[in-house]
Amino acid sequence: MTAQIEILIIGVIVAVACTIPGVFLVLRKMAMMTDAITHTILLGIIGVFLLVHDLNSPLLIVGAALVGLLTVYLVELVTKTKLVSEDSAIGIVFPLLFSIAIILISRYAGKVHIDTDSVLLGEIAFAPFNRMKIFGVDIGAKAMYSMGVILIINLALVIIFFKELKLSVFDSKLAAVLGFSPILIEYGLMASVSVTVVGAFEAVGSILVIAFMIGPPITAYMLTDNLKLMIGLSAGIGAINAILGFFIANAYDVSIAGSMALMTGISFIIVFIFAPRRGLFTVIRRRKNQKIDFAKKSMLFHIMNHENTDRENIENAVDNIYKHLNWSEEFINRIIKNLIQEKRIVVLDNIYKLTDEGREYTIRSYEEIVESFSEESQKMAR
Amino acid sequence: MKKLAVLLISLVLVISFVGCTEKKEDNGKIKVVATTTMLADMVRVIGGDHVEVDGLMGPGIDPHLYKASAGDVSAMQDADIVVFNGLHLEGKMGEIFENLEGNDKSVVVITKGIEEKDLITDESSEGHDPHIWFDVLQWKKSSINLYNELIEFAPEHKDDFKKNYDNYMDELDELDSYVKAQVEKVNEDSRILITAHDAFAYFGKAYGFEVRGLQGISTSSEAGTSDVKSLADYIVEHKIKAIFIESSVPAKNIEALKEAVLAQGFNVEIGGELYSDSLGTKGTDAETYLGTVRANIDTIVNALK
Amino acid sequence: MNLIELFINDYTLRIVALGSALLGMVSGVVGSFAVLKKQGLLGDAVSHAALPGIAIMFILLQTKSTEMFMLGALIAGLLATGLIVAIEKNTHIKTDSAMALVLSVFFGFGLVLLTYIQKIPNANQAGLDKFIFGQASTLLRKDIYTIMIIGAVLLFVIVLFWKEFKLVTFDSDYADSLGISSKKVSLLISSMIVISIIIGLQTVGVILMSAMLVAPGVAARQWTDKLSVMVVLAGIFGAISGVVGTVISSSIQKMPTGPSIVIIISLIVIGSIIFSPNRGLLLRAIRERNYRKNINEDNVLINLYELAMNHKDPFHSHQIGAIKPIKTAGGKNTKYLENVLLKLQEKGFVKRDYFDEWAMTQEGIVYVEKHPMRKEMQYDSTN
Amino acid sequence: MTKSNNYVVEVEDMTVAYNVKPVLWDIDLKVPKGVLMAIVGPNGAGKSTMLKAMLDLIKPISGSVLFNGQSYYKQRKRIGFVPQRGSVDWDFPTTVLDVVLMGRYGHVGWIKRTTAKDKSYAMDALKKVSMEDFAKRQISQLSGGQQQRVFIARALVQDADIYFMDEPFQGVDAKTERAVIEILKELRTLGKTVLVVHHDLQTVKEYFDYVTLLNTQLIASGPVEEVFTEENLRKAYRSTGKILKG
Repeated sequence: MTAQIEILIIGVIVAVACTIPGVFLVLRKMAMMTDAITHTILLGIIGVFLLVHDLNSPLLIVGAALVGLLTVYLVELVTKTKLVSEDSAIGIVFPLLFSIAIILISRYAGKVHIDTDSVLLGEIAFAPFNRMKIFGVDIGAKAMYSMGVILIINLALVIIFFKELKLSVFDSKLAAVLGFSPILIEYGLMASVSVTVVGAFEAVGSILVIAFMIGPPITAYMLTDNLKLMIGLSAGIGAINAILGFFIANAYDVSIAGSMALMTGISFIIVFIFAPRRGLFTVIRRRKNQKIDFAKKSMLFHIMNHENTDRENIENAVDNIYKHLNWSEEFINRIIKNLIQEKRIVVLDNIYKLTDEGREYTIRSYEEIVESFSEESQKMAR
Repeated sequence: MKKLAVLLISLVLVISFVGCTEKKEDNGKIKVVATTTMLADMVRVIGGDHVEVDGLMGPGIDPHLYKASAGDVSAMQDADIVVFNGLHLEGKMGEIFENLEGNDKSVVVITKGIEEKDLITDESSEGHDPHIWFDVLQWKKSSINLYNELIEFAPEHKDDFKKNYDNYMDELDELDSYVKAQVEKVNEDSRILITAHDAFAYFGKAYGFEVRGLQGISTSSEAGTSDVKSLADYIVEHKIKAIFIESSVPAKNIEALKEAVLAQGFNVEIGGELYSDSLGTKGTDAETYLGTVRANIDTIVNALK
Repeated sequence: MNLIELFINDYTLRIVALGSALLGMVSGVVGSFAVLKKQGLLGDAVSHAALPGIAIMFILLQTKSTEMFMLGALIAGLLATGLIVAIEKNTHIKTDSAMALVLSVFFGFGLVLLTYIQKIPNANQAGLDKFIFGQASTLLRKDIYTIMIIGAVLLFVIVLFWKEFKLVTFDSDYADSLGISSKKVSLLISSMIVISIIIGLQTVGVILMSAMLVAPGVAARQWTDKLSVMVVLAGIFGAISGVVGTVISSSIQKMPTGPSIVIIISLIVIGSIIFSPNRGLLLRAIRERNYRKNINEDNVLINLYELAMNHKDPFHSHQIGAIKPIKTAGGKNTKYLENVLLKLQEKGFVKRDYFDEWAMTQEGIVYVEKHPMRKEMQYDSTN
Repeated sequence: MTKSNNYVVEVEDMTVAYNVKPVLWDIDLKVPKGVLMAIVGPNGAGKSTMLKAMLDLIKPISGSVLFNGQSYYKQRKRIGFVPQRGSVDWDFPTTVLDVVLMGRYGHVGWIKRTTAKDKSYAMDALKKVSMEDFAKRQISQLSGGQQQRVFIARALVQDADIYFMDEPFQGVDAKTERAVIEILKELRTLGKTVLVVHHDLQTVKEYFDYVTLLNTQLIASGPVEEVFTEENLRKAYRSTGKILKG
């Protein structure tokens, strides 16, 4: 296996492993927690280093993950007072922890070359050279295994606790009532985030982890509201970003992880513009079409409403109808021409009448509308 | 969804083709990857025509802040020999390189074999200062690591390597005496080197300079007001003529120091820019290790004498 | 006395303390709006997003120039902020996610550019990604002038548009209905936040700036309920932490200035959260204890009855938040109240319904109507 | 077409959609001067959306809104607005008086400060809602009903002719509800027009003289006794296509 292919595999594994907790972070509005953690793990690293005096100790990584959790705990603690909003809490906790780390380095490790980037590899380009050996037999890059394990754990957690996680995302109160401790789920999630961030930091480096964690989920969020689908889509998008990013990096001989992050941005923008339901294009095009479509439907509703009533010959009369819809004559003629062409209405004794097909269509459209807004209101309530 | 994927992929393919670079051919030379510019230079000198050197870090790149590009992967993969500094200069990267030994690659840790007593150690954390290259004799001693590896890897070129190596040794001796001679021009009391970050400790130890830096080695460390103040006091007290900026550290730190000194009614010059973590760029005198050390000592001596 | 001497003798202390104080003041004031608009994390986001701006400037100019780099950083920062707002406005994606995406993608792009620059021969790009990031201890006289001038402009704009800033931050829909465009005003506020962040990056560095944007505002919020006082207090807290942090840094060897300022402002925040009157945790705890002492099953029951009678229906149910058995403002402890209600439910006097609301039972009504306290307790429903 | 003079608000052919979903469908609404009108309909019927679209806070897909025959921008100073109480952060550091003063901002204009006169307007408005004792209070210390009164007072100082109120009775105590409705009735006697998004069907007849029934489409609009019929209500609150046939 060449290094290139291994990088691709690692990239895909990291991307998929990151998106799983990422989906829940996005839905729980805690995306910036990852940013905080990427900073504060320095404290874990320096703290453990001052105890073990060994820059190569695996304990440094344990320290990093623990401080990740500590960060979450402190942010929660501050937020829980209800005196400080969550974003402000993050904005207070992470500079504090990071500052303590800098003070420790400046005071006690001034002559050592220590920072997060140097302790965690942070460079996917070299990940394939970090070999995993069992009894002297080379079985592939270490990152494939470490991130593979994290991926499997994340996957397992999501599958096992899917119901609980879903509830905690959409209705933490209900989750509590039903006996799922939101705190336990919270910390379970955050432990997974913390371990994934540190693990992925090893592989792709610095704050690009954030792109891997948050990018694909919000891109998927533009495409679907279904949680399961969202997880699946994010994983797919993450993998595509990693692969395409890798090729771009190769083509231009630039940073691989950087290109993957850039690709994350590009794929988001493409979806942002072209997404089938929520994309910018669709929205703009729909706005245009909607006006005519809505006009047609309102015309049909109007005709149907007054069909076979005693006011029919006033409301639905060919000469009169524009008065009752308050549209310009020109516009109304266009709509009526359209509707007649589509065989939805006919003129009978100078009165517009629905065809059978037209009537069926009208009822169906109305039901659709009613259904769609009740869906919408349910979503809002959520 | 499918449309999107097709669109994305075609977009990237187009981009990739536009930017495609040609692959280097195999020309039978020994492929060596070196991390820093100093090491690349050493390999070039000793290996001569038999090696093809790929320096991961270009000129002017701070090893602490180096970011790999996609091309570095193939360089690493194709490499026969990997040369790096060690003592955690390359961070985690070094650790990985060390483990490459035996995977059809040879690995040279240039600082290997330097005795503990010659290393500069941080008392509180027991870590070592990796900026070994400013002590010319240590550098000379270290080169043996590369030389041994080269002759082991390609015994057929042993004679050429030996010639190059011996030449290099002579040049380094000459350089050492040049530095020492230059240092003599500076008053013994004035042999004080003040820079932005602590990269010159080995230089100081070897050539009798008192070395002071504003900030620790780690890029994460930060200076305090008292550090600026005490360093300023020190400059005034010892009537130091000049302080130096470094190629890879923002000049602001030294400017602040100068201002602090000026406020005490003493004027300290900014003596020029020193090369700290990398050699100079192509086309300058400091393109090679020899040139860089010369340039540094000239700058220092000119400013301080 | 000693301190004054210290200031007179120590130029660095003077400059750094002055610079940090000024910057603390400006970012405290501007940051108050960031806190209220929940844009507190913009500091860190902009500092990362600035990288491609710097890199592009370098590619264009091929030389290191602090001023041009700051311009590049500013443009990239504004662009990033604009994108964050655009994503938030046009999709259902929340600010935090938009921020995380934009900051990491921008940074990734910056990294791509950096590795591209590494390939340019003869380009001395060393330390490019740290180049514009200053340290508090190395503040220069000219930095102070920069902070003063830009700070004065920012403060002037805030005073000028005070009314609009307040209204838009509080109630943007209403502002629009009055013809005060919340879009324009928000854009102005965000731009000012970004400008102060960029100035801060160059003079004191990322972390200190991130903290200075949020912490003074948060601390000040605890002490006052007036926006004007909050903004002024935030400025004062920012300035105090700047001075105190610098003094500490200058009296202890190897004590980095920026981080020690961060620690001071964090202590101020913690102190404010615990000790401030009205909102503070300490007073809240004391009040809660008093509340528990005064609250009992009877007055909860009577209150629930009175509430229900407001609807002319003794069985009318209420949310727990509506139940206020004693009149002390703010002294509310829902959990405790819930326990009392649960006890009442065991006795069969009240009932929790499907919607999690509480209502009287027949027994409860009988109990209350016979209760001697009821006649005396006139419940004031406005409270 | 009808002459504008008779109506203070005229909505024509207004359609509003979020994404694919139409929220309001081809609304035609005319509001005569001096009425107290309730806008009722089931949840998600688009009541608040209609209010916001009329005030140009949401862009409709089609349709126009005229106030006294003129565009919203020309008539803005004559229009008062009470947003939903839940739409703002009540922990915002400001006092009751400050919030009420905000109602004067439209009159004061950009940059300029509010004057003592504005303040006395604000105090008068607070008196009207019996909140004068709370002028210096922080807004987070208010109960739901008190918050609502503050919002009403803020709209009162706008000194408008047409008032739009979004759910002013949502979650308030009975006393506030009575106080608010007294104020609304007083506004009506002063010849002002008030449109209120309302959700309590039981009180419509008691509080309002005009009513608009809404369920995505306009079901009916007019004097309460004419429009507030069981048949119309059934139309509005039943959500199947059958209602088309009445």
